[in-house]
Amino acid sequence: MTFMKKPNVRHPGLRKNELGLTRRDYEGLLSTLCAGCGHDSISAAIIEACFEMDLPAHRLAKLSGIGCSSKTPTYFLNQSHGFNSVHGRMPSIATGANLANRDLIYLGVSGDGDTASIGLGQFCHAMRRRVNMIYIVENNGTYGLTKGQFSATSDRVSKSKKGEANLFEAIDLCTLAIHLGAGFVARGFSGDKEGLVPLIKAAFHYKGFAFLDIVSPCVTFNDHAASTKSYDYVRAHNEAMDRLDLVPEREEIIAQAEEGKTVTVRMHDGSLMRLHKLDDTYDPRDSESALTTLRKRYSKGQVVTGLLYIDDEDADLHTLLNTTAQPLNAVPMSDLCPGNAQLAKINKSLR
Amino acid sequence: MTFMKKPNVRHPGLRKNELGLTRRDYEGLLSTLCAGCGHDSISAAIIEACFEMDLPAHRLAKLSGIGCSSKTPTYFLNQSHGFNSVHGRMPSIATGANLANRDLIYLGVSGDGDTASIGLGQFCHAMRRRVNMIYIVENNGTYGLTKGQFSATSDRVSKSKKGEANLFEAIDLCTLAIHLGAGFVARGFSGDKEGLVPLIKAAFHYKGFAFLDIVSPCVTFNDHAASTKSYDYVRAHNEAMDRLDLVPEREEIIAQAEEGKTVTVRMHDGSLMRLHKLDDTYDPRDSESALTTLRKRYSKGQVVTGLLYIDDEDADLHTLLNTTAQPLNAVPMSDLCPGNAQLAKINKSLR
Amino acid sequence: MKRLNDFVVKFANVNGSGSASANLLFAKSLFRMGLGVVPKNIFPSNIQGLPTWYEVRVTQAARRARRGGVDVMVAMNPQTYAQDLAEIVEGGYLIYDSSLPRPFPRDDINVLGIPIARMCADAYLNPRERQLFKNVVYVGALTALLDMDFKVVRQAVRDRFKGKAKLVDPNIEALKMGRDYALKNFKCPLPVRVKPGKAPKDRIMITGNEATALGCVYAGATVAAWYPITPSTSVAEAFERHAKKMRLDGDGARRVAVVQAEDELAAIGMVIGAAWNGARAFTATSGPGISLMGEFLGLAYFAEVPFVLINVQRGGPSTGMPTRTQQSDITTCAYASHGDTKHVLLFPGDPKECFELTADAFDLAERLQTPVIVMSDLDLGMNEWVCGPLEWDDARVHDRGKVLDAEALETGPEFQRYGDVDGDAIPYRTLPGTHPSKGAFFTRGSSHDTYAAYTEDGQVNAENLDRLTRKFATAEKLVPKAVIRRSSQTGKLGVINFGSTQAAVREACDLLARDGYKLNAMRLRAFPFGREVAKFAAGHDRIFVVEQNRDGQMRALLITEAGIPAEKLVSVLNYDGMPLTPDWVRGKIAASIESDKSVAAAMQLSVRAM
Amino acid sequence: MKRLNDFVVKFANVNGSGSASANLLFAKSLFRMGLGVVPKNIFPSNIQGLPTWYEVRVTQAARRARRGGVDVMVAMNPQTYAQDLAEIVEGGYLIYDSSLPRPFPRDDINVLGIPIARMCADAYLNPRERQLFKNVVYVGALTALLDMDFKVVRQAVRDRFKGKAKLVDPNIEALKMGRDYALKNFKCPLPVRVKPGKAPKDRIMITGNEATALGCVYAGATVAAWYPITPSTSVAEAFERHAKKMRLDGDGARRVAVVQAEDELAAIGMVIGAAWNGARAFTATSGPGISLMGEFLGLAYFAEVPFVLINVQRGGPSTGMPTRTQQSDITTCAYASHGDTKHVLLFPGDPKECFELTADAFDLAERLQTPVIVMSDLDLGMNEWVCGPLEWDDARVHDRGKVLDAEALETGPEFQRYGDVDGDAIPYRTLPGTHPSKGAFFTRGSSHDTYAAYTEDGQVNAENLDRLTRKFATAEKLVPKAVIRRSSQTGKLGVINFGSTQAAVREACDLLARDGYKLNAMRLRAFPFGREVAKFAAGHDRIFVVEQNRDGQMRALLITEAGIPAEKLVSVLNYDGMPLTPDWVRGKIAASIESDKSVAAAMQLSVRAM
Ligand SMILES: Cc1ncc(C[n+]2csc(CCOP(=O)(O)OP(=O)(O)O)c2C)c(N)n1
Ligand SMILES: Cc1ncc(C[n+]2csc(CCOP(=O)(O)OP(=O)(O)O)c2C)c(N)n1
Ligand code: SF4
Ligand code: SF4
Ligand SMILES: [Mg+2]
Ligand SMILES: [Mg+2]
Repeated sequence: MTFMKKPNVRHPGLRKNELGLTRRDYEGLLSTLCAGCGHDSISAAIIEACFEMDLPAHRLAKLSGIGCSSKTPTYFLNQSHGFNSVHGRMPSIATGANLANRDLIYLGVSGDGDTASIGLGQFCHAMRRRVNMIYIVENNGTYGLTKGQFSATSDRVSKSKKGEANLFEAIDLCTLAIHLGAGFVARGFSGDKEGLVPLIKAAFHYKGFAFLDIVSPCVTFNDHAASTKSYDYVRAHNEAMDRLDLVPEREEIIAQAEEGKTVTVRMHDGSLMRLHKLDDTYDPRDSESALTTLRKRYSKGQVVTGLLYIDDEDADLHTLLNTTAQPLNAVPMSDLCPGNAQLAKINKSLR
Repeated sequence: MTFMKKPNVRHPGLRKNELGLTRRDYEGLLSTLCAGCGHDSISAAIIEACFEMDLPAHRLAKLSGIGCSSKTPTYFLNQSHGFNSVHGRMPSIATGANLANRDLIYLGVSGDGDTASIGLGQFCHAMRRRVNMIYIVENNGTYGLTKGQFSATSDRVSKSKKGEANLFEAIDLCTLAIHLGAGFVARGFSGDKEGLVPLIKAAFHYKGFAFLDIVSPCVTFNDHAASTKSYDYVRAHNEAMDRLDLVPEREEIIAQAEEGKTVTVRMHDGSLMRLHKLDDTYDPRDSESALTTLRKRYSKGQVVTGLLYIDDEDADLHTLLNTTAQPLNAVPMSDLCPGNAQLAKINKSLR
Repeated sequence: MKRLNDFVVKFANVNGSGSASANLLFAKSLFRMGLGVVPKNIFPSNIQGLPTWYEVRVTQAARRARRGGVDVMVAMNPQTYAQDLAEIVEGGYLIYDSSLPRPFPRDDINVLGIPIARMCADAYLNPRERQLFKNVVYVGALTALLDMDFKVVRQAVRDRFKGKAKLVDPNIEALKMGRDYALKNFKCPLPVRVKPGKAPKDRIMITGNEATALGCVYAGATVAAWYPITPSTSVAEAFERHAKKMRLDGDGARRVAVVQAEDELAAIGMVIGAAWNGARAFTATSGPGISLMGEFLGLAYFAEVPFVLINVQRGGPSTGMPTRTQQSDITTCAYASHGDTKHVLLFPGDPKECFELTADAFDLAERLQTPVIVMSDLDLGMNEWVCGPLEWDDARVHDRGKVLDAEALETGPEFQRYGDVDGDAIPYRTLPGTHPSKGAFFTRGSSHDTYAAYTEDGQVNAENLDRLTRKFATAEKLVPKAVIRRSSQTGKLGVINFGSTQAAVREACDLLARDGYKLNAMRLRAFPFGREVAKFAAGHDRIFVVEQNRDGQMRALLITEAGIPAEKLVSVLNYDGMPLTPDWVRGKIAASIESDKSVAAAMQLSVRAM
Repeated sequence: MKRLNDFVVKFANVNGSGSASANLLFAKSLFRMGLGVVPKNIFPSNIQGLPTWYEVRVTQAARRARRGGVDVMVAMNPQTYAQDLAEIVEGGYLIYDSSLPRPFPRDDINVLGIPIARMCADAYLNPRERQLFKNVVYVGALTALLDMDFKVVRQAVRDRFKGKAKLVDPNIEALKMGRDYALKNFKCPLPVRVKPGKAPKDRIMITGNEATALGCVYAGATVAAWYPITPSTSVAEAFERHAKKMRLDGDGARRVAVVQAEDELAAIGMVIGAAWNGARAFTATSGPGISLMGEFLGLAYFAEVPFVLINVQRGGPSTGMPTRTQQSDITTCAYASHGDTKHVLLFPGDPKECFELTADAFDLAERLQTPVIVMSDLDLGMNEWVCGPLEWDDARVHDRGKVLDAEALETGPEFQRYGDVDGDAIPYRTLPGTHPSKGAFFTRGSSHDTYAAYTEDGQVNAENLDRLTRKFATAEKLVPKAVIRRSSQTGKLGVINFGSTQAAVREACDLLARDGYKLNAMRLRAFPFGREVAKFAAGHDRIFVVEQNRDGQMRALLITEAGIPAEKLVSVLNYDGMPLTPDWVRGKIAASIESDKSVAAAMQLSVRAM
């Protein structure tokens, strides 16, 4: 992606969405990632999803840590504010941003190094706090930006490009997310855009912590034969658990769902999500079943993708804190500063 | 425990262990914790266990973070070196200490604030690395030393002493430990010394990361009626999963185990652990079953205690790193410094 | 020994035994009698069972420093009995619990035994009450011994237990029990005693942390994220308490969000996220927390995110002395983070200033788009201080700094996040969500150009760094000025101090003046230093810099950042963790003046409290 | 333009395209021809597709600084073509890929077009080979144009691909393809060319990080814990590589443990744990990592745990310029952590010193029982430098410091962990597991007495802090001395520098001497400063302090810690992230000398590279 300048001409035939915007309007700067990097496909999927959802991009904030993955917010949604913070600490930035303005959409993008190593604590605690955000890990099992060290999501059987063995078991972020209280947990694969876009859209419709673990091969350091995060490996071992359909609030559901195979979940914004299960032994509304499935499939070497778990509890961090409906950053000072009369009372209580 | 000086007279009748030491020889300084604090009972159990195991105390290193719980290493095993480090970072200190000398026993003591909040990342990664150590969390669901704030292991239904509600779900450290690769996971209760001592002993016999989550009421800030970490609550809801018997290497097993009820595990030091299950729906050698049991029982409000999970893989961090058998801190410099001849070769390769 | 309205009472207790409340009642009653009181709580870093002391200096209204020396010792802790006894001045008084016999190795003091434990054992059945009321009994005795106005004390009890009416009478009973015993057994009042004073009626008694928290409320802070740590915990807790009460919307929902984070890294991260998103946000921490916040402080400096950090300093280094006071984070805070960074620091001198400077800190932070660190300390933060009433000018407009709204973006010139449009080196910022197609930018800690775009052009980055230097020069003009107190226009001797040492230094200067040494005093209130600082130095030959740290950290800053010649600045250093006494300060300065006046010798003066 | 053995070649490439290996081959071949070479890799903070440059100064053997200006530009990157073209000196050479037409807006340079892409497209089928061999082709052309010894180049290829014999011939073929094209189409050699030099045969070419890693190996470090971060990553990676090879026991097991930690807090924690337990341990990091290590550094200072921290500095503040060089962590490292802390810093000036000072650092750390920070930087750490061979004295005894073994505990006096037995303020320590009943103690970051027992006695704690100050004075005597190079015994002008700027400053002094300005030069190698530092300053009126940071951090340290009057010290500051050139240093110093000599003006001199 790196060499060519994007032509500035707009195809007049480019489809427009309800906001009158084209896909191009959802793009960002030209990517500086390696040609073929999985992360670029995820950016493309985010662009696609936002375009299709008629999202007003300036109502979204893009947040990230440090890494190749964390650079990607520069490459989509040019009209959104972005915050490329420090390594592993995006969750706290996102939490604070969300506290200040509950009305925006928060999209966090991180890497497996950023999240599973240095950021593990913050990641867990942001989930536990039910911060209303979408949290994407672009998971390549390696430290791309620092040139290919193993990350904590590298599978034990995976080998480095130079053939070194990985000594430790992988941390499964989806399992962790379900445990720590993420209400929406899915896994995608950057090589499967068709599966990815609906997952991203569903995450946008979810209120609470929506976690997306997206396997995203690093073509430069972790796409070789002995890697379990290579395009080939994931394609060969990908087990899709379901396919999603999102039915916006305004549309009626016409077809009746096939019993046992389709799960319909009403999202907090009123839209409906229909989940066509490809495996009927598990129920994404049951954390126990999701966890068991994850573990069983993993032990067979499978990479399970799809919506793995959804919890329809409506309480996000603001609900728990009982904050006012108005964004805190918009409450006028007159409602915040109690004034001198109140202070006089306080003084009195201190005498 | 605080006011009285311990009398210096030794009861001549005090039982001696095989090293010729009495229980008293395993004690530490006088505790400065609150009278009745659960942590003091854990110290007592550690003393008891070490005495009974004939442990040469100077071959053990006591490590901790910061908190009332982290102070306790001062109150046991006066002949052991101790390291009261900084808040939440004991796991890394322990990892490093272990790397330097694989021949000592490492006993880490932490609190729920120390481990589940600031230390969560290090805790998880130490387990993942299979550091050969015993890691005890003295879990009181509160920040004792900073005067009673909620910790991340406070149950959502628990209330503070002043009656404030806890907003967030508890992090279950045992579940996390099983997921992250701790090979020995148990829960104890400081009010149940009888159950606790065998658990501690078993942890000492285990090679790898042995995790003990010990519920340990804070009498000053979290022992009230609305707390789920009070003595009363835990006594009422304690569900013991098993009782342990440790049979030292040298002794023969005579009695045959009752089928299905007793599990015998050979520890890496050759001793045998016999586990009498009180619940036959779960198998502590099966992580899946342990996790399911933990979740099910917790949702019923039960506090499950006992040995919950044991994995008999023999590989600790040193095995994985293929370090030499000799403690690294004892390798003579002559074996470490390659000398000038070798340097000449290196110089040559740089020309 | 006769001492009217001028003495020190010290209570020696065991912590967790309920003494704090009784001791505060004692101090509060004297305060209400119109006297100056200087209470200091000297407590251990544990929860129960260790020695703790509460010291109250009774004095004229204007004095606010600890005095040192004890005139009346209430020795309730057998563990520290010997040490406590030794502290009493010649001719002073020992009040002790005579329920058990005690030795009295000193014959130069007056001993008043009260069988407190026995009295309580007789009066109460419940062991907890037996313990708790012991404290009230000795206060009761003191009311008689010191000739306190019992009506005032009684009222103080009523106020203390407002809402818990059941507790009022038993407490007053216990007071009376002690009082009656004293009246019956001792010649009351003692020569050491009080009479009502004439202090201004509007004074208040408040801790610095409480005042700081109120400063945050009045500044309109809506997001606070913090992690518990002594001695800063009560800033966040008081903020939450006040904000929860005073910030309710019509539906009972809160116009504030307070989050207890999982650690200090997360706390400051949340605050930066919130501040970036346009909320006024702060965190409060101490010692170790400051060290952990370094990386994020550098990000906020470089990405220019405004927020307030309250640092209630404690004894360092490392975990150090968590329950003792120091001013030893100055270097660390001024330069926190790797690379070339500098931070704005404010140094309040008493709780009233904690309130004011904290409120100012938010304005400064948003005006300058940078973190502002309020440097309090344990003595200031956790002890009760008597000071003038907190005041808020309702006409005051909060300075929200240079934030462009949708209209400004629509009509204004092209938006450059890091451009120096106004010549003050302060750029304009926009908040997320403001405008559909204008004003979006990328905040980052990596090198960037004026459009906030990533650049690896070293020149462009250096220009941005230069602008940050110029912005710091702008800060110099905006921060609160140092307060200068001249004793003499011609004097060549000066003293510089800052923060909580103010009370002791001021009184020491008065003492020194009495001895014939007239020193002009400058109290710093901010870093960067305003011009008045170098100017003050230029006008003096020799200046004592009083600080509570080992390394003379502020002195170093004055030398390098205000350009004051090192040989002028003589360190007067204390780092034993106790609040300074005027007498100690006076002693050190007088000794230095009197001793060899060679600059070389003076520069080595690095001493600490007795 | 004629230039024999004295010119600069610069390669403009795209990263990830395989140019690094070819460019290094070029530099290495010249080095083997007995010339001085100064290669600088100027690379972006990404993995593939962005502009990257490799600059090689060819010079006499003693010169080791970047020169600036480009005589021969090999412009392979269309993105930066215009900028690259502009950099060529008048009369210089442009070598470009003429496969596609290009404009040449300059007529004062010589243009040599080689259809490199076309040649490779013709010669190779595999697209990766087509790309890779382009780099080899231009090196081949240069061998002819610059009159390089082709035998040397060929041998360099063979050595490069030792063990991968299959790659040797294709590379030599590609070299020849370029060489033949040049011989056929241009007048070879150019007036800019080389002839074999007479540099000492024992020189080596090595990066500072490699040398640092070897220093750790030779010091006997057995535990390394680290977290990847540019530009320090290669220290840990090289250490692991060497140690894995040279530290095998009879069973093939390793006498070393290297752990990639989950972050910098864990890395330094592991190192402290290991060091406490008696292993020699180190970590390596950069910028953000340093900030994150603050709390632990304070613990190690106060608890007196010896270890080595390698800080390979990069462009700050915050994430800053991760692939550019700076010396801007000096203040942060000297005072890392809250409270009164001070750390020992070492400043190696070239890779050989990286090796030596790193090895010394372990001895110093264990002798002093404190962390020692080796302050390298990106230029020193990641670029190849030519220097003398690394040497190890086999008779050297590693100084393990004051550690008591079981026998000493048995027979010696009562063990006091923090007592000052020897008057040097360095206490004795014991290792866990040493003795069944003697020598156990509690390591802690909280205030402690000489027995390591917790104390809240402020006096006792202050005494311990005073001992630490005295220990720092002991450090002053043990650290490596500053290196002084006198040009004149009577001169009043001096220059102070440290670290990687050594090469440029030394050459600048020679240039200045030629201009008639004789400056005595002092290169600092450690903090705390030895006595020679203040002495040097005392002997000069005006001293230029050359540093690669914005705030003059070392100058501030010299003023406050060596007591040098501020007005003597004139800052010469560069912070654009590029290695200094002698010419720039000369220019700044000369300009300052020539301009108004008033001290006031000079003090403001704060400039940066063009
Ligand atoms: C505190 C800190 N430590 C280390 C680094 C260096 N660093 C930059 S990116 C990165 C790892 C990125 O890995 P990951 O998050 O998996 O992203 P990827 O590049 O693989 O997409 C590291 C260690 C840093 N920037 N900050
Ligand atoms: C970096 C840092 N932050 C905060 C503190 C303050 N602090 C001391 S103990 C503690 C919490 C202890 O809680 P826990 O680990 O549960 O121990 P407990 O006292 O309950 O046994 C905190 C926050 C600290 N010492 N260091
Ligand atoms: S190094 Fe890997 S993760 Fe980074 S941009 Fe290249 S392919 Fe993507
Ligand atoms: S405060 Fe709680 S945890 Fe701490 S010592 Fe007291 S009872 Fe134990
Ligand atoms: Mg990655
Ligand atoms: Mg706790």
